[in-house]
Amino acid sequence: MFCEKGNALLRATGLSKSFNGVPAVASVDLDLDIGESVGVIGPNGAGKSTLLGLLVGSLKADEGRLIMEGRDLTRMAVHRRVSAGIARAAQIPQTFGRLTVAENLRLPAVFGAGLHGAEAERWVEEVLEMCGLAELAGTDAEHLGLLSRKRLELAKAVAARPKVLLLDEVGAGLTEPEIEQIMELVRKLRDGRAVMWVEHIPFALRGVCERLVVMDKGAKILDGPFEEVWADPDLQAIYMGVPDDEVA
Amino acid sequence: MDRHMNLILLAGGFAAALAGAFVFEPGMLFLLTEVMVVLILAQMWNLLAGFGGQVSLGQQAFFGLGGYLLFLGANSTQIPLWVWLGVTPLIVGLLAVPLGLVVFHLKNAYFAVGMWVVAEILAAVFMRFDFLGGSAGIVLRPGGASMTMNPERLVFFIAAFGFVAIIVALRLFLKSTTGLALLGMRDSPDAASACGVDVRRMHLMVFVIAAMGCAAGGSLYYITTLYISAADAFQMNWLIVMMFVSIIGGLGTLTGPIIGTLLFIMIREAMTSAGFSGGTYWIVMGALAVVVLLLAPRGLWPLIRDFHFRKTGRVTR
Amino acid sequence: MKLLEIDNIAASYGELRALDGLSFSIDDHETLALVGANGAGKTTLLRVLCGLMTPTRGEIRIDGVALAPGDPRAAANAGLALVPEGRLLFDSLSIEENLLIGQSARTGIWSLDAIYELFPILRDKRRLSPAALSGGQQQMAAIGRALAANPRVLLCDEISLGLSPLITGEVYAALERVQAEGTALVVVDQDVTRAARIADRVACMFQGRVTFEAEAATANAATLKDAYFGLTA
Amino acid sequence: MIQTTIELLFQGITLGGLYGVIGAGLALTFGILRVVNLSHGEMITIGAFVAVGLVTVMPALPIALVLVGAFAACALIGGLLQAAFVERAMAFRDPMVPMLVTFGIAVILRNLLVETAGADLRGLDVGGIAQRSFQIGGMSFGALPLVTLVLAVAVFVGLSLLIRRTAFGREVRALSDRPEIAALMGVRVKHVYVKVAALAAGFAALAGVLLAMRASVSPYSGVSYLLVAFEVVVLGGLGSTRGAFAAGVLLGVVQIVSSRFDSNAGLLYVHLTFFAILIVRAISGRLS
Repeated sequence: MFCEKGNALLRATGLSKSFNGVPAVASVDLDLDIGESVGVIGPNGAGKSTLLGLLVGSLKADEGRLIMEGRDLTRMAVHRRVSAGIARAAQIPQTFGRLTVAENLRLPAVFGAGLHGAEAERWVEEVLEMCGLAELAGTDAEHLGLLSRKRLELAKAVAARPKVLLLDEVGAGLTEPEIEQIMELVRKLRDGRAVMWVEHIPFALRGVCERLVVMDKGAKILDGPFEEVWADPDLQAIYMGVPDDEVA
Repeated sequence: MDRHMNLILLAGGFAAALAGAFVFEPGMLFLLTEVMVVLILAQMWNLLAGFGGQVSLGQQAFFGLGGYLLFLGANSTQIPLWVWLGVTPLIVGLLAVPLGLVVFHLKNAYFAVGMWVVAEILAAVFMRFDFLGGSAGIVLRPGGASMTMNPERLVFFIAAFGFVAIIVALRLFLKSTTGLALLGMRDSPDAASACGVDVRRMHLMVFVIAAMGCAAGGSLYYITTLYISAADAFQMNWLIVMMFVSIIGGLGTLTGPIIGTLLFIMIREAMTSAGFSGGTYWIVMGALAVVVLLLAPRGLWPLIRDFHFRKTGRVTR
Repeated sequence: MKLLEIDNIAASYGELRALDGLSFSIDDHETLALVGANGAGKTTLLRVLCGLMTPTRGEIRIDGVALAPGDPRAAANAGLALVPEGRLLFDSLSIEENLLIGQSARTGIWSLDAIYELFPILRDKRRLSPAALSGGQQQMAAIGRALAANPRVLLCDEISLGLSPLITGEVYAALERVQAEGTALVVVDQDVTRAARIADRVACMFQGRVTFEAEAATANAATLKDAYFGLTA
Repeated sequence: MIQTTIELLFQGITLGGLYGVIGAGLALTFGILRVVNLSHGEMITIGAFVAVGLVTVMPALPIALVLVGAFAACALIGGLLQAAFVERAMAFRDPMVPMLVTFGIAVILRNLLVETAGADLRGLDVGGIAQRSFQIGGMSFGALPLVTLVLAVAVFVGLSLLIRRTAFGREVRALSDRPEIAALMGVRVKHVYVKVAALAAGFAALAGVLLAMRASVSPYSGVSYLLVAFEVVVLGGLGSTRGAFAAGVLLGVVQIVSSRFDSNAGLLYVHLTFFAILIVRAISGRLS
């Protein structure tokens, strides 16, 4: 895969964030391009959630810059980044319990994607269809089961028409067959946008992401084609520790 | 269907308000006007806390301000009382903008009690300065002359029709895309901003609307009493009423505060006619609020609705 | 008889399933290395064991006696003590007070003096706030605080997280001395190989279940890796 | 001129000590229980009324025993309310629920007081001490304010010793740091909460008795005192007893000085001072 280094869709340079003097993300560079799907893994405390927070805007970076299509997003608030084209699906579905599924999607369609009237209605229909929620359109979100709420959370992010779709452990808490369904859905969502999927179950990323980023202790350690990174001995070292024979 | 419902509500409200204004005795009109004012206040506190998620313990500030601005404006200018009645909420709304920008720096409980301090400051200011009435208060003398008419019929009509209009406006608003954003924020402000909603601006908007509504309530109430004093206008009881009826009826619903208000008035009238003191009445209301908070924190109306849902399988909103 | 039995435990955070019918047991004097990727449910299991979380089903038994679920005091009195991830010492208490507050549950060999003997540095710093200590010293204080309750099973969560290799070595050396006193251990560590070296058995968790269990001496690295990343399922 | 200033400062500091005491009680419940206890003001007035009642029934009762009686009565009420209602409200994830419950309790208590003791202003007559005063360098200092100050300092020192030197204080600090881990260590969380609530109510009662000696109180006075306590907590910073004392003194001095120049302003300048500091902090971003 060839990607022109000069004009990535989203470019983070030197992103850093500390909490009480303890660095959580230390000088991370990351490029994302349309059509790419990137998996991010890393052990506890690697800084994955913090990195996501910095991209979404719920956290303010201490240092570094975030540029999207030539616009500087570094100081932009969450809601404005959504309009600029960055949306996230959260780990614990943040759906609006007392709104119907369709109303849940109208919000990002109107306020995120900036659509109006019939155009917004059509787009909501389309997203409902795409995410397999069409039959639940009129149900209040609080009456949905977990898998449907996970789908709705994804659908809400998609309904904002993001160019960069960030997925935060959307497979967490699901059974394996359910995760397969989510994988199927994410595969459909890759077209025309960049997808970045943070997950602690690497098998879910396999078969969806062609690129893999490994983080540890706040830094980006590995970044490259999925299978290459997956076979890298460093990956095993980060997760499993250094085997006895190599210490000796 | 919905549009028809709103038209029916408006027409029915107009007719009922008009009929009521002609039919009832002045004493009854006074009570009914108070009911309407409480309904408006409760709906405003509900808008702020139930939909906007901002619990304020200082809404009596806007109520008192509404009353005082009306008296001061009408007494000292030649602008007709009824015009000034319409202008007062607008002025209070304008004042609420900078105030909101300051108090929004306070979060949750700090915001709640910070607003209370604002109300106390206003009470002390109006009590302190004689040109604002001082501790003696102000008598309503539009244009410097005594009231020539008995205002209660017109005030009742305005309050009753105004309340219906507010309900219809809120129904329309909640159907709009901005209203949808507010309903979303009711469940999760974070998720709303993740959908692109400017939560801070929405908060400010709701804060200003609630301030205007409370001011209108204050204006209407004090026209019927013809006299205003700081000790009465800025007193805590106004807040307690709007808060208790919202909590007891059901926060975050349009029907809840109406049910709460009806309970409030019925219990009060029943207890008064049975000879109980005002203090006993407040003890009962306080106990009711505590029990509802602990056992059904969403309030009575959602409880009734869920029960109805379970029985019939139909959702009433 | 087994010292600690965990029988078909399930637990969830709201709707998120964290433990999904998990069973295993530990003998007296035994050390178990509990491994698994992020989110596999290790921390949740430890929280359930020491009563910070109530399981939705299943039973925990100590010496065959069922433990009241979701009751931290009962767990402490029955002999379960936790060294939590991130140490979580009380910053408003001095080091010595941190140790003293751990003492309420049971009596036994781990007196204040015994703990100071295990970690002499803590005696020097006993008047200081935990904030004034290095990460390694804080970890020692956290272990000391848990030992003060004289547990039968010491539960250690992410024991080497954020520590240098040298300090990690010291911490593990101390754990070996705890082993020698007859206390059973459950050790959760990012560094699987490090934890396995101290353990009698290794159990690997994936998606809220134990998917692989073996004697530590015979555990095959490749099989373990597959279990760890969920590739055996 | 200087003498007047010193006299004013002295009065301000003695009143401020009391403000500090009621603030410390509120800070205690907020810091440990994480509940903004809006019935704190009622504990102040109930304390005062218990004292009035005691003195009426037993006029010869020494002031120390009056204080003990008021403390005990309010500690009992505060502990019971915590165990019966607030504890339940704390189970809700929304922190507004316990706050609103304590507000409801405040309304109930206030009106119970009105029903049992009447709505009138009451003063506490403790005999000669209120009039006694002594002269230093041409300046006059009241004995009562001095007793007040000594008592306020004693409360602060006692509280500080209790929190820093005792096993109970150790549990309280642990609970305030990390409630979950404290529970793991065998701390009986709910017991400690009840004791803390009782202690805070007791302090409020002490302050109430002393406030009733200075000026009259009515069942409705609790609201103003609650706001003062809240201002002390916000200005002094959470969990800082020294901060509470300093903020109390600041507001006390403002109150005394302002009433000297503007006798019918009530608490206006106290509230304005608070609000002004708040705005400055908000703008400089120190509150978030």
